[in-house]
Amino acid sequence: MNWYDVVKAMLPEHLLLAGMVILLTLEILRGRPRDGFVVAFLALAAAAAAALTLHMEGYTGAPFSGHFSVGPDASLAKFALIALALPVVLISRDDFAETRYYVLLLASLYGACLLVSSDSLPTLFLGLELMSMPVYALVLLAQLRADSAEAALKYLVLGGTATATFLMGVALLYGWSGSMSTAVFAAALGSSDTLPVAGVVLVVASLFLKAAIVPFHGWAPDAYEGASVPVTAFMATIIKAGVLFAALRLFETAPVTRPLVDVLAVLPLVSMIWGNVAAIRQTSFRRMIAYSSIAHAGYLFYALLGAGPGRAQAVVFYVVVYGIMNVLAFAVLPRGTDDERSDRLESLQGLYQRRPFAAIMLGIAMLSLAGLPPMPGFVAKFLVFRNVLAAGYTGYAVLGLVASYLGIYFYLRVIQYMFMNPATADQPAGHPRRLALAASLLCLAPAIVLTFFPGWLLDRF
Amino acid sequence: MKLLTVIVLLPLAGFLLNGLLGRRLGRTFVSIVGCGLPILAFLATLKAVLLLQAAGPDAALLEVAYRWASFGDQGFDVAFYFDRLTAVMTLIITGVGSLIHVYSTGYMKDDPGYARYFAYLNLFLFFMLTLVLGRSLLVCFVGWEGVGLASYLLIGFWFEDPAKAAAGKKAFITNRVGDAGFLLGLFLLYWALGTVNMDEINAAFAAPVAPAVSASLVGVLLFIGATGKSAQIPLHVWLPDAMAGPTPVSALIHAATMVTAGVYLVARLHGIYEHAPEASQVVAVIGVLTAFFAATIALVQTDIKKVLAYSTVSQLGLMFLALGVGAYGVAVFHVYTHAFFKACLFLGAGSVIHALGGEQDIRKMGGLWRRIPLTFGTFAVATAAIAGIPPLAGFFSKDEILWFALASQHGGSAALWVLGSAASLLTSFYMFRLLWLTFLTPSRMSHDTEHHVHESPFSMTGVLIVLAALSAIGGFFELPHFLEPLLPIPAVAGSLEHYEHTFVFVAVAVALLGLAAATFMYRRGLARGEALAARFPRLHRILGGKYYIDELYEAVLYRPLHWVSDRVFLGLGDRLLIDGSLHGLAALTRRASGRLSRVQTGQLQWYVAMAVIGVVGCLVWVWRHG
Amino acid sequence: MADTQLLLGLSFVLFALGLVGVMVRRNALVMLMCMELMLNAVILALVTFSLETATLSGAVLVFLIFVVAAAEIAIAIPIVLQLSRQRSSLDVEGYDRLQG
Amino acid sequence: MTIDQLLVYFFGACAMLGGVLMLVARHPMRVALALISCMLSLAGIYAMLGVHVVAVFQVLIYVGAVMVFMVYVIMLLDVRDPSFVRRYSRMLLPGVVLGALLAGALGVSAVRLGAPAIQPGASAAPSYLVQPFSVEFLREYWLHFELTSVLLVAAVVAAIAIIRTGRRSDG
Amino acid sequence: MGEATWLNWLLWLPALGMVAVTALPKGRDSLVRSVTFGCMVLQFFIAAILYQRFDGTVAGLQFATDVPWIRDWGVGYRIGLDGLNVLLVSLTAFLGPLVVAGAWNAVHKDVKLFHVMVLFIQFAMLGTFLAQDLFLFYVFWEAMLIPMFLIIGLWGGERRIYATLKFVLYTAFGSILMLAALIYLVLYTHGSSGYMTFDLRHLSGSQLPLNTQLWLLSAFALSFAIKVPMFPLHTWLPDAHVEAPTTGSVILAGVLLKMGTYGFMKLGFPLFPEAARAMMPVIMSLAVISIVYGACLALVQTDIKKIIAYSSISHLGYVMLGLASLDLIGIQGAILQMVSHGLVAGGLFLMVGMIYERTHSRAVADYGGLARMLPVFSVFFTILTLASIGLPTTSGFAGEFMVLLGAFNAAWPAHLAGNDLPLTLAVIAVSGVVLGALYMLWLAQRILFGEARAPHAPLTDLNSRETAILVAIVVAIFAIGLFPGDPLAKTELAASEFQQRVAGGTIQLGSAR
Repeated sequence: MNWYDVVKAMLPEHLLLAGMVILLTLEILRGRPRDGFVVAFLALAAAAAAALTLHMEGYTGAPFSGHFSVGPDASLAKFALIALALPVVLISRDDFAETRYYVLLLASLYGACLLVSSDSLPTLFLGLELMSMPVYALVLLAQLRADSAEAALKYLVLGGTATATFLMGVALLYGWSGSMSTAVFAAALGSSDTLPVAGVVLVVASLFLKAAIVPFHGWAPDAYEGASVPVTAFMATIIKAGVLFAALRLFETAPVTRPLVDVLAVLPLVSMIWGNVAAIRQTSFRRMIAYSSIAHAGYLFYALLGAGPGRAQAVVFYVVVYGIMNVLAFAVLPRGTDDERSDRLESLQGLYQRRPFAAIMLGIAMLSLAGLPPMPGFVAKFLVFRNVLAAGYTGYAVLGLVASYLGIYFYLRVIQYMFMNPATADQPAGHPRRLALAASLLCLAPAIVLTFFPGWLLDRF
Repeated sequence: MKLLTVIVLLPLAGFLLNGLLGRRLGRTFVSIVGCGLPILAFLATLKAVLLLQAAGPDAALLEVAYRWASFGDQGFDVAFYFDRLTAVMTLIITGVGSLIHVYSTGYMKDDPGYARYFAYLNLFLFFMLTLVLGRSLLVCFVGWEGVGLASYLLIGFWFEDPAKAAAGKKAFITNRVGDAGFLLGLFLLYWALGTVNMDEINAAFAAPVAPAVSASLVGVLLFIGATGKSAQIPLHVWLPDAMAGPTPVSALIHAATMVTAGVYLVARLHGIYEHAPEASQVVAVIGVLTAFFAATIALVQTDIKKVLAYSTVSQLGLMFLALGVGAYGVAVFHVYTHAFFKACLFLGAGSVIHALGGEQDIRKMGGLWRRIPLTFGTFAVATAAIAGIPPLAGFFSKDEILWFALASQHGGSAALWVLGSAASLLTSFYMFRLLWLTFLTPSRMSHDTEHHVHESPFSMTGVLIVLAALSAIGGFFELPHFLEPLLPIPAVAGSLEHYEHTFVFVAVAVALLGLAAATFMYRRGLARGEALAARFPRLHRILGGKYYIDELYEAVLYRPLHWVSDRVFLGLGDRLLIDGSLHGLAALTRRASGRLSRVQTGQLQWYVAMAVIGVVGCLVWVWRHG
Repeated sequence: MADTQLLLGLSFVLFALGLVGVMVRRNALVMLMCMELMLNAVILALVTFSLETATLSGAVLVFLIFVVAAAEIAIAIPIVLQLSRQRSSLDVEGYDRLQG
Repeated sequence: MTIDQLLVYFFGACAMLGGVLMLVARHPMRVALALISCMLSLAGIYAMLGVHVVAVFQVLIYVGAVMVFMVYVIMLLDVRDPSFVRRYSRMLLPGVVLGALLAGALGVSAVRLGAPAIQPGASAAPSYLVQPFSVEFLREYWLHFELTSVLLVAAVVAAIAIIRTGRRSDG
Repeated sequence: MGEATWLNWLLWLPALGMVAVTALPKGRDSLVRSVTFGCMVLQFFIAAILYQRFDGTVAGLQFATDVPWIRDWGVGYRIGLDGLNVLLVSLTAFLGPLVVAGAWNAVHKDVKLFHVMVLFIQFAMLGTFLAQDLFLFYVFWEAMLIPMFLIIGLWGGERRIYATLKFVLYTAFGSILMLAALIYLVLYTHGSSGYMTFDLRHLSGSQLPLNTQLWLLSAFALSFAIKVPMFPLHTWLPDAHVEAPTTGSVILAGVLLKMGTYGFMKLGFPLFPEAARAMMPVIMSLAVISIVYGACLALVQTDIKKIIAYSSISHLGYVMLGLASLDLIGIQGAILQMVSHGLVAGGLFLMVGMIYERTHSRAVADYGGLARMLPVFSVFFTILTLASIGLPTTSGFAGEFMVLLGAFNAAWPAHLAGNDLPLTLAVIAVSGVVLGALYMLWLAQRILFGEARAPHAPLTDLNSRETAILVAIVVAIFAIGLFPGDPLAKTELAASEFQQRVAGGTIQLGSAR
């Protein structure tokens, strides 16, 4: 065991952990809330920088052979995860002053980073749990809503069920192979035996549940609506990204074969349709985004249909763009004192007149989520469907595209509310906040880069 | 210098000057430009004619202005072509046109749209010259449509009156129907020959190797175009309505020039018709039927201009009769004589209307010969000319038409002759009826009107005199022989060869019979005519209603079109089927959205159950298909 | 000795029983206990497979599951407590304010 | 059939009974007791199979820590809750059916009847004794060991956060 | 400066304009207008220079730029002028300043956003025309939706939200399937040639089996046909036009609709020539149905804008007919007709906007005798009406005539070979000439002639700004109508290449599969 490797390979994680420790120490020592934000932000920034450096260096290392390894791809994914958390932290400041909020956030992020590097199923399991568990608490931390506890319970029970399902799947895979390596999963994909395939199905089902794929999506709309805005942003971006990275880690580059293809295609397809259709009549912004995230989870899992390196490219690019746009949307969302009311879509009416910058940013986010060119969301969608088509699933690709068409309407409806409908009298004033502005600029910059130079990210694979 | 181009462009310059500057620069300027440029064009035409004469009987002047568009090695040139046929037409257009411009300076003196009027008139001349000078059918078509436009503008000149504006629209659209036929013929020719130059078309059809296209089909299609422009059945409906325009316009466009474009076209493309007996037959039959039926309608008209309008339709029918039987030169001859006397008649009518302060109903006229003698004199000469009284111009051309209708080996027949002569008889009758009722019978004018009557200014009467003189002596110019190098005169059936002079007498007799009958009926005024009408009320009503052709079109074409468009296309197609299905899909999606929202019950246990359903379903699926 | 298939069958049945419990029992605490049952079923499967494949990693994972189960309960119980205080009920069917 | 095997069957039957009792018992306390009995039965099985480490920790952690906490909470909340009386949710029938289907589906996929039985203590088998197991655990899996600590810290912070939040929203 | 630089300036000038306008301070509306207008004028001059320097006798792209963009997939920033797009690019650049000038007094709400959107759509339209890369084309193609969505939805009439959603959802649907088809095409080419590229020049070389071609062409055609719009996918157009502000209508009618026909010409037919031949009877039939159907519907409308909107359907039917004829004259005519329709319909919509600004009514029934009240207006309206009808000497005639001539040239051989469908269709198409006159003259007669009446009378006649706009359009109309030779010379080579590629030497027009 090489200690230098242990430190360097896990540097981002270590920095996150250091952040947690410092925060906890501070809480014990002084209990001053303000420090929480600063420390967390610095820890995140350091971790992000570390991940980026590792990626740029092209560092490869496996300090815990067979359990944990780092390559440039993993570092890039970690960088994406941590960097996405930066604006989330920025918009958290006004809602959450407590140190523990940031500790939980960092812990969850730690778990997500673990997923990306895990080489064995126990590591993956721990990463998944470490990522999810703090979020159960985070959902509840939104004291603005009376229903947060309900949302948290729903998330927790379904998450717990998913954990059990995942473990059962791991057990089956383990029973089949006698190994706990993640490679077992990829091997099982090609197997025609029922035991490993059942294991794969159970693992995939648990990932589906964590990523909110129909019919495992029940928790998502309720949890998103019940949680506070920053936590919703966190769930919609980082948790989803983490789950997908976990899936990527499991699937590697192995092709998906016949009976599993249908599982991996039909349920995401149903998700796209379900999410996009159900979102049409929502009146709560967060609930709408929840359904939208259900649909996006569908696209993301669609990307797994394709084989080879294009898979990782598609997933990472999609996750990054989707995450940026979601965070951007939440960053500029006007917030009133009454969370339940300012969450109504109608409160966005006439937003352009009141706060043009916010309206335009939100509009860009919506169009990008809808996947309309020239927004980067289009390139992401393009990548996914290119992979599906390249893998030969023309029918699924066409159906998926048609499903994505269904989603255009409700995104446009948001724009319609903001730009075309007159403002009503009793709307939250929602004055701009500096940190939220910084967060939105933090999202906007990469969005612009990815619009004009998507190759910057794509060529890294 | 490109003489032909100059001839064409002179009136265009007039149009631009008058149209853009006319209102600012005043009436004198407008009059000088408006009349001067057509007169210049006339002079230029004369020069061209001299050049042509020097070049020989079947020579032609050719000027290529520029290439309009090219496709590979083919293309369309804007080129002008001037041979004897063109020369005759151009002279008529610029000559009669100039006269009418001069007349208009008097007639339109007080109209607020004076500049606009002259601009339109010049525009018309421009297009008409393009029509006859154009070498290719395409350039011809430019003029063809253009004169339609000018006609549209001039008919609707007093556009405040919706009826007049509507008449303009009707003229344009009816013409458009014919134009569609013209275009079809043009397309066919271009496909078959790769050219639409008319001289080349004629040559191609005369060539020993026949073009790969049916001459009859082309002939009929082009003739459809001609029926539109020349107001032949079934597209004749627009011409009588076109009298809504100022009277000089009626004289110029709807009597002397534009309406003869169809005749010109057929004569110009005689090469096709010579090889298309079926098409020629169609032309002859349509022509003679038009001549006859229009004449019957003219019998009962009471509007002075309407009578003349139907007479025009009828005369045009006779021209087509001549074309149909292969006597192209004769048809042009009639175009030429008709231009003089019909212009004279219309301008005379204009003078009458001018004198009466706008009154057009002949039942409210009478006894005018004493009050406006100059007008009366010229009108009478022209009436005699159109009726075919020798030795006036109309006599010569009409006589020859009827003769060839009977005797031509290119489709002449007794039936054509009988109908043609009947039309001729009726023409004589209704023209003299007009003359009697307008000028000679005792006055039936209201007191006010009578007080107002005055002779027109010299700018008008002078023109009338010139035209009357031309109507009187124009027939002595043997036009068919002049044109013979271009337009062959058909062979006469052997059995009739020696009876030509006999039929001259028959024709004179017919004209005189008409004169006598009109004199008998209308010498004393309206009474006898009304009595006759009362004896045959149904016939009178049919004639007065112009055979209800307009109503028929309205009922058969326009209303169904409207109904189908409104109810079937818009209501059923657009709204119900297309938009309906789209709205249906949208509603379906919304309902589905509601359903899906209802699945989200908020019940934790149901969510778990959904997940379990998913797991079980996946397991079962994989197991079944594994 | 014992039959692998039988133990595995027991594990599946216990897993299903736990899941059924989550679905059918209205009491939130019972629900949490049923989740524990599911984890126990997984442990049984892992132990069985560890024996069958003669490897240790299954048993190691069991230890991790112990920890995670404890942590999960540690988070779940306060949530349920808070809910029961808010709604003065442990009836999960009543927790349906968020829906649609 | 040896006594060991019989005991395994017996404990298996006990565990199953405990599981079923959890579903039908009315009061949460009874459910907790059923779960405890189920867990103890499973621990028995593990012991019979020779996996003593797991058996011990099953009893220590699960029964000793988790379930005690659970029972404590149940006692804390021992009020007459409607859910004590009406045990079952609307999903009773579909839930049972789905459970049966799931068990069946898993069984069909994974259980091959007639496969060879486990032979614990065979030469290739690893040792489940505490000391060798611990050495192996800490050598090969010390990353996970450390990670569990992070997890537990996070869980503690989460629990505290939830409780604090609840307190504040009350006050 | 290199030649390609000019073209890049042309394309990116509106984008720069967007940035500049965005950077302007709040409330400086007239400054915003001036900057936008200046940008457009500059762009027009660049386009004029490029048009002049474009050499019609040289095959292939001119002023081309080819820079890798997403290297991994072979996507490049590839733009260039060729014979097919040179006229449309010029048209777009020509209409740009007119659109801005036309909206000078019409827009008072959110002026800045409006002009940014106008520049945005200009950018997207030019990009669509210039793109020589399938990916780039698609991006620009779809990018047009967003500004149009806002232009209609923000500054439109009463039912603007319905109309704009209808527009976007209609057009987006077609695009989605096109996306699938284009990815498939690229992947197929990748499979057969071994390297992945979105370069149109390479893609058109791929030999696809007929069945695949048919599927792909159908997907492309759906998207293009919606944009054209062809019957029965046209119902978004009247609503969009009626609800759109003048600017929106002008852009829509002037340029946007040509995207569909351009798409067929640039992508649909040349990429899938065999399928195009096989589908030609269907396309031709739909084109002719559009001609007649549009004209008939225009006949029964009571809203001026709707009449012009339906007339657009009819006129673009001619374009499609010309393209589908696969005859050189027909294709050339189609290109000319696109430009002509852009000018004429654009001009008509501008005029409707001018009168609407004065009276706030678009109902035909509200007007009468404008020729007396607004003589200058009436003159221009008459000229545009006549150009719309296709009177000789106007551009409308040149296009329509050549299209019909081409259709007949193609139809006769088929007729002689025993296939009467093309001939029947061509004859029906000619009847559109009559119908066109019917509805346009009806419109002109109702509003210009008769008893003088209008809401909010007395009205002021056109001011010099409005007159200047219309003079520009009218001059262009007559220039093209009288001297089509010059523009046609620029397109001829490209058109004949198109014809040879699609017709494949032997024209088996209408020969059903």
